[in-house]
Amino acid sequence: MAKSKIIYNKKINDNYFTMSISASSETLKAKPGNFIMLKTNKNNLVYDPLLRRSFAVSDIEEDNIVITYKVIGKGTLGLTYLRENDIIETSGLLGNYFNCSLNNKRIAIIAGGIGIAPFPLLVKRLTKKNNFIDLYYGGKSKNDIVLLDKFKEVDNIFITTEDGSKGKKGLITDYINREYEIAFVCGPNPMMMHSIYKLNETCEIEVSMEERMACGIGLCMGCIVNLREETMKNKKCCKDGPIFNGRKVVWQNLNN
Amino acid sequence: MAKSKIIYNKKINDNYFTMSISASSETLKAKPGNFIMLKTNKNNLVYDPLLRRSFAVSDIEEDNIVITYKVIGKGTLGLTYLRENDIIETSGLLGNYFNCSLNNKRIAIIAGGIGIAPFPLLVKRLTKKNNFIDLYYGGKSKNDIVLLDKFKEVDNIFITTEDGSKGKKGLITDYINREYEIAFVCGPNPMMMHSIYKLNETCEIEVSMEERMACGIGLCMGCIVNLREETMKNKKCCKDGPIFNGRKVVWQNLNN
Amino acid sequence: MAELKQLEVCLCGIPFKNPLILASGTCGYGLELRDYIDLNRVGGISVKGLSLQPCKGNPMPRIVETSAGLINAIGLENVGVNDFINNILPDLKKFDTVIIANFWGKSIEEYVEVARLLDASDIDMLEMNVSCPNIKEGGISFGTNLKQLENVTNSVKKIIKYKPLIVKLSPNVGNIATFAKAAENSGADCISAINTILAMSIDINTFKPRIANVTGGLSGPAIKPIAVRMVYEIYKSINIPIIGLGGIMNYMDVLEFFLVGSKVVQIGTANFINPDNALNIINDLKDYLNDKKIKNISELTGKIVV
Amino acid sequence: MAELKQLEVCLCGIPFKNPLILASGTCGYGLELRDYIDLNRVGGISVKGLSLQPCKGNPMPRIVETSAGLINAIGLENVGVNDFINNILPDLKKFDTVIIANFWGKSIEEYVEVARLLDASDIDMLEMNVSCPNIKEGGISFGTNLKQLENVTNSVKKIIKYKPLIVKLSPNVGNIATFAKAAENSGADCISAINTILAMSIDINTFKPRIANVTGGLSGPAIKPIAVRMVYEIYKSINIPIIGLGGIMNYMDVLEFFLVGSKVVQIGTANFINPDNALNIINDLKDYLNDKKIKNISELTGKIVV
Ligand SMILES: Cc1cc2nc3c(=O)[nH]c(=O)nc-3n(C[C@H](O)[C@H](O)[C@H](O)COP(=O)(O)OP(=O)(O)OC[C@H]3O[C@@H](n4cnc5c(N)ncnc54)[C@H](O)[C@@H]3O)c2cc1C
Ligand SMILES: Cc1cc2nc3c(=O)[nH]c(=O)nc-3n(C[C@H](O)[C@H](O)[C@H](O)COP(=O)(O)OP(=O)(O)OC[C@H]3O[C@@H](n4cnc5c(N)ncnc54)[C@H](O)[C@@H]3O)c2cc1C
Ligand SMILES: Cc1cc2nc3c(=O)[nH]c(=O)nc-3n(C[C@H](O)[C@H](O)[C@H](O)COP(=O)(O)O)c2cc1C
Ligand SMILES: Cc1cc2nc3c(=O)[nH]c(=O)nc-3n(C[C@H](O)[C@H](O)[C@H](O)COP(=O)(O)O)c2cc1C
Ligand code: FES
Ligand code: FES
Repeated sequence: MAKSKIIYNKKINDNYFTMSISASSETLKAKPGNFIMLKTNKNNLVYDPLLRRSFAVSDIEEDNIVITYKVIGKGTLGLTYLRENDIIETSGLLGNYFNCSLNNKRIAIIAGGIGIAPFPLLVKRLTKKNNFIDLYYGGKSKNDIVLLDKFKEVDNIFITTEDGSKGKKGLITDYINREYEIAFVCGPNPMMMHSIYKLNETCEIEVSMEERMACGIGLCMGCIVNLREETMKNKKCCKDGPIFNGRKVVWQNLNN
Repeated sequence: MAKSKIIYNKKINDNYFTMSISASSETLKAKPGNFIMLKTNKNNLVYDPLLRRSFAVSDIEEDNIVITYKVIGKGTLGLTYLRENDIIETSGLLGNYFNCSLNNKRIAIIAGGIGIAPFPLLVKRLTKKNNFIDLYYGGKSKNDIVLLDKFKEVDNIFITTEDGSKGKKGLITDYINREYEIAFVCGPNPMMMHSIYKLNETCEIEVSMEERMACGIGLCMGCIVNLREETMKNKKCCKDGPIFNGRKVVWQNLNN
Repeated sequence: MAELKQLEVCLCGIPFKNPLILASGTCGYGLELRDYIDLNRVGGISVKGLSLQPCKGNPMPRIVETSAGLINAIGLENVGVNDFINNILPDLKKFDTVIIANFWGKSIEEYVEVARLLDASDIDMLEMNVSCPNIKEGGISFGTNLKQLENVTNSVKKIIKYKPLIVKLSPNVGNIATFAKAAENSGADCISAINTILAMSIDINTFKPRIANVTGGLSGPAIKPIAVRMVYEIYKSINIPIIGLGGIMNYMDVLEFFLVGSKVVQIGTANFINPDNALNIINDLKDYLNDKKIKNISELTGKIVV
Repeated sequence: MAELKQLEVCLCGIPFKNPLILASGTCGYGLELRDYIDLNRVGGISVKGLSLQPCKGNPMPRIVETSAGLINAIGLENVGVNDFINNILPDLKKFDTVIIANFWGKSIEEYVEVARLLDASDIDMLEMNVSCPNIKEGGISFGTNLKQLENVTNSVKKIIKYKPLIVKLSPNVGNIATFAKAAENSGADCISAINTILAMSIDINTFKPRIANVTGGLSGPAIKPIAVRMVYEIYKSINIPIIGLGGIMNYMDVLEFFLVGSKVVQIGTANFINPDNALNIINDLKDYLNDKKIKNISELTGKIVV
C-alpha cells in the first residue's frame, strides 16, 4: 500500500468526478483495464467505510494516474471530499488488462455508464496503429455521458440515453449491428451479456467485470467469476480478472 | 441541529487547534461555560465516529463562535481535516454556564491542559468590572500551554508544566496559596479535586465537568454527576451541568 | 392527507400515525425531547424502563463509543413506576402519540406488580424488557432462559386486563426464534427485537473496563446486520407482529427491517446523534413510498425476496 | 534481538515468534500473500478451512460491507485437504512461521478423516472450525449445540497423535463459556474465539438479501466489543490457552484482547484492508512493550483490572 498525493479531484457533473493522483513508476506502467484500490477517507482511526474501493486506471497524465468515478454510496461520497494535496492510501496495480497489442483491427468499445472509465487509456494505446474503432456508449441520462473529449481519435461514436436526453433514445446494445474483430465491453452485467448476444460470432470479446471486492489480491474468495469449460475452478475477479473472455463467463451465476 | 460554516480551523501546535464557525444569533448569546456538540466529519453515510463531540464555547468573534480543541482520538482527529468553508453539523447551545455577573471580586481561574478552553470568554465577561483575576494554568509540557494572548487583562498568570518546559516545574495546584472569593476550575478530575482542597474554605468554587456524553440533551443518562446533599437524585452533566458547585461533587463516583 | 395515510399502521389494535417509535432508554420519558422535536409527529414513544422502586442505576462511566457502536450500562436508572404515572404521564399524554411503557423487575412478582400499575394507567402499551437477571432465582436472566421467559410472560399476561403486551427480546441467546415462539405461546401480543448485545471495551492505559459495570450493551449501526437477521428468523416462526430495531440510522435501514418482517420499528441510538433523525426518517419514508407508489408501508412487511 | 523476545510466546508447546496469526479465510493458503508481505515475519498462518473433498463454495454475491463490518458467505470454498497437503503445504513450509490448518466437515466422520490426514502432515497445529451444520444429524450445527461440540471434539482428539487441537468457537450461542468448557473437557488443547456472527443485509432496491446465501457471518471492527466480551467470559471459565480474534485493526485492539485473556491473537478482516496491517501491528506492539518496559507480551494476558 502506498501513500499518494491528490493532484486534482474535479467534478464533472453532480455524479461524476475525475481524480488525478501521483503514482510510482511501477503504477505508471498501468495497462488499460488494470485497476487500483483506494482508501476513501483520511482518518486512520475510523472504520466506516471499512474496505477499500476499486477503480479502473482511466488515464495516465505525466507522473499521475487518473481515475473517473461515479458517486454511488459512502465510499465514493467520501472521495468527493478529498482535495488537492491530500494524501490517500492506494494499492495496485491490480488485476489483468485488455489486449492492446492490436494492429489493423476492426474494434468495438462498448461502455455503459461509468463503464467508460477504463477506455480513455485503452484508446490511447490502440489508436495510431491503423485500428478502426467504434465507441458505443450508453447511459441512463445525459449526465451519464462523460469524458467524450478523450475519444476524439476514434472513428465513430454512438451515444444513447434511456431518457433520450443525449444521443439516441434507448439502450446502446440496440445499436450494435456492424461486424468487428474484437470488442471491449465494460458496464452493468445485463448490458455486457446483451452486447455479447448482439456481436458477430467471430468477434473476440473482452469484458471488464465488476464484482464486490474485499481484498483485491486473491485472499478472500469474495469476487468469484465462473467460466464455462472450467467448471470445477472458480476464477477470482481481482486476480484472474477483471478482464475475462466474455463468451466464457457464466452470467447466470452472478445474481447481483 | 444546525449546519454551520467553518470560518477557520487553525493549528496552534501539534495537538491543539482552534476553530471558528458561523453561528446563529441564538448561539452567539453563548455564556462562558456553555458548550456545543459537533459532528466531526462531513460524510453523512458513515457512522464511525458515531456520536457528536462536546466542546466549550471558547470565544465569540463577530458572528462566529470559536472552539479550542485538543486532538485525543478519532473524533478530534476528524476535526483537524476540516477546512475553511466546509459545512458541519452543530448542536447547542448546551448546558449551564459560569456565574459571570461579578463585580469587585477576587477571582481565581484554574485550568489544566485543554481545560483552558472555556476561559477566554469568561475573562472577557469578567474584566473591566473591577474584578481581580489570577489565572492558574498547568500542563504536562509547554505545548499544553496555549491561548495566552487571550489573557492579557488578567492580573497575574501562574504557569506550571510537569516537565518544566514552560513556567514553573510541577503541578499547578501546588501554587494556589492566595485567598479568593470565587474560583472557576476546568481540567482533569484529579486536578479539580485537588484545587478544591487547596482553595480557602470561604471561596465559592465552580467546576466544569467533562463526562462522556452520548446525547448532550438529557436523553441517555450516560453523563451522571452525583452531588452531596442530593444523594437520591443523579444530576446530568449535559443538562444540569457542565458547571457544578465543586464542593458538592462526589468525586469518588467518577472513576474515569 | 392521503400522504399521511401511507405511514399509518395498526399494532395490536392500536393505531400509529407512523411506524417510528422512539426506543426505550434513548428518549428519556419523552418530555426531555419536547424542546427539540415535535413529539406529535412521532408514531410512539417507549419510555425509559420503569421498575417498582426508583433506581439509581450503575456507577460511572456508563457509556463508551466503539466502531459504529455505543456500549451502555446505564443500569436501568429510572424514577419508578409510581412517580412516572403520577408526575410524568399526565404531561406526556398531552402529546398525540402512542405511549409505550417499557418496564422490568428483579423477580416475577416485581414484573407483575409494575405491569398491574401500568395496565391501570393511561399508557397505551406495555413493553416488557426481559434483559435483567431474576434475583430470586439466583440471577438467571429472564431473557436468556426459556423457562424464565415463559414464566414471566405468563404471569404478566395474566394480570393485564386492558393493554397489549410487547415482549422485548434479548439478542444474547443462541436461537432467538425459540424465545420469540415461547413468548408468543405464553401470551405476548407483540415482539420487539433486539435489545443490546453484551459487549466490552478495555482502556489500554488503565487496563480497566471502559464501563464501570465491566460489560454493557452494544447498540447502533454496528449491530444492525445482526438485528436484521434476528428479526428475519423471528418473523419466520411466529404469527404476532414484530417491532424491529437495532442500529436504524436512516430510512433505508427502516426498509430493511420492514422487508424482513417488522410491522413497526424503533429508533434508539440515532436519537442521541440527532433528535431530528426520527422526523427526518419519517419524511424520507413518505418520499420513498410516493416515489414507488406504495399505498401503505405495511405492504413491505416481510416482502424480502429469497 | 532482545527486542524480538518480547513478542515470543509459546502455545501448546509450539513456539511463535510473535503472537499474530493471520486468521483463516482471510489470507488464502498463505501463499497468495507472499508477493505482498514477508510471511516469515508473522507468528502464524491459519489457512482457509479445509474439507475432505474440494468445495466450490456459495453462489455470488458472497460479501457485503456494513457499518464497520463485513458480511461474508464464501461457503468454505477450498481445494480439499489432499490438494492442500500435496501441492500447497510444501511451498508454505518454506516460510518460517507456524502453519495452522483450519478444517471442517459435514459429519463427524469427515472431521475425523480430515484431522487424521492433517495430523500426519507437515502442518504445526489443527484448528477445528465448528461453525458448520452436521448434515448427518439433520443440520444441527456443531458449534451451537453442546452435545455435538463434545462429540466432534472427542472424536477428533482421539484420532490426533502429533499435533495440538485448537477448537474455534461460534459466537452464535447464548453462553459461549459453557461451549469453551465443553471443548476443554472433550480434549481441546486451545480455544480460538470468535468466528463470525450470523448477520444479514437487504438490498432495498431489489428486496433481495445482499448475500446469495441469505445470511452470512459478520466480521470486522463492528464485532470487536462482542468478541472481547466473549474472550473475557471464556477466560474466566477454562484453563487452556485462548486465541482471541474479532475485529482487530491495530495494536490497541490486540492489547484489549490480551488484557481479557488471550495468549495469542488472529487478524482477519484487517488483512483485506491492508495486508501490511499484521506487520504494522507487530512493530507497534514492540514499541509499546519497549515504552512500557514490559519484558514479554504474555505478561499482559488476563491483566484486566476489574
Ligand atoms: C475492477 C473494478 C473497477 C472499477 N472501476 C471503477 C471506476 O473506474 N469508476 C467507478 O466509478 N467505479 C468503478 N468500479 C466500481 C466501484 O468500485 C464502486 O462503484 C464503488 O466501490 C462503490 O463504493 P461506494 O462505497 O460508493 O458504494 P456502496 O454501494 O456503499 O458500496 C458498498 C460495497 O459494495 C461495493 N460495490 C458497490 N458497487 C460496486 C460495483 N459497481 N462494483 C464493485 N463493487 C461495488 C463497494 O466496493 C463496497 O464494498 C470498479 C469496480 C471494480 C471491481
Ligand atoms: C462539556 C464538555 C466540554 C468540553 N470542551 C472541550 C473543549 O473545549 N476542547 C476540547 O478539546 N475538549 C473538550 N471536551 C472534551 C472533548 O469532548 C473530548 O476530548 C472529545 O470528545 C474526544 O473525542 P475523540 O473522538 O477525539 O476521542 P476518543 O477518546 O476517541 O473518544 C471516545 C469517546 O469518549 C468521549 N471522550 C473522550 N474524551 C473525553 C473527555 N475528555 N470528555 C468527554 N468525553 C470524552 C468522546 O466524546 C467519545 O464519545 C469537552 C467535554 C465536555 C463534556
Ligand atoms: C443508553 C441506552 C439505554 C437503554 N435503556 C433501555 C431500557 O431502559 N429498556 C430497554 O428495553 N431497552 C433499553 N435500551 C435498548 C434500546 O431500546 C434498543 O433496544 C437498543 O439500543 C438497540 O437499538 P439502537 O441500535 O437503535 O439503539 C437502551 C439503549 C441505550 C443505548
Ligand atoms: C471472507 C472470510 C472467510 C472466512 N473463512 C473462514 C474459514 O474458512 N474458517 C474459519 O474458521 N473462519 C473463517 N472466517 C472467520 C475469520 O477467521 C475470523 O474468525 C472472523 O472473521 C473474525 O475476525 P476478524 O473480525 O478479524 O475478521 C472467515 C472470515 C472472513 C471475513
Ligand atoms: S477481492 Fe478478495 S479474492 Fe478477489
Ligand atoms: S449526555 Fe445523554 S443525558 Fe447527558
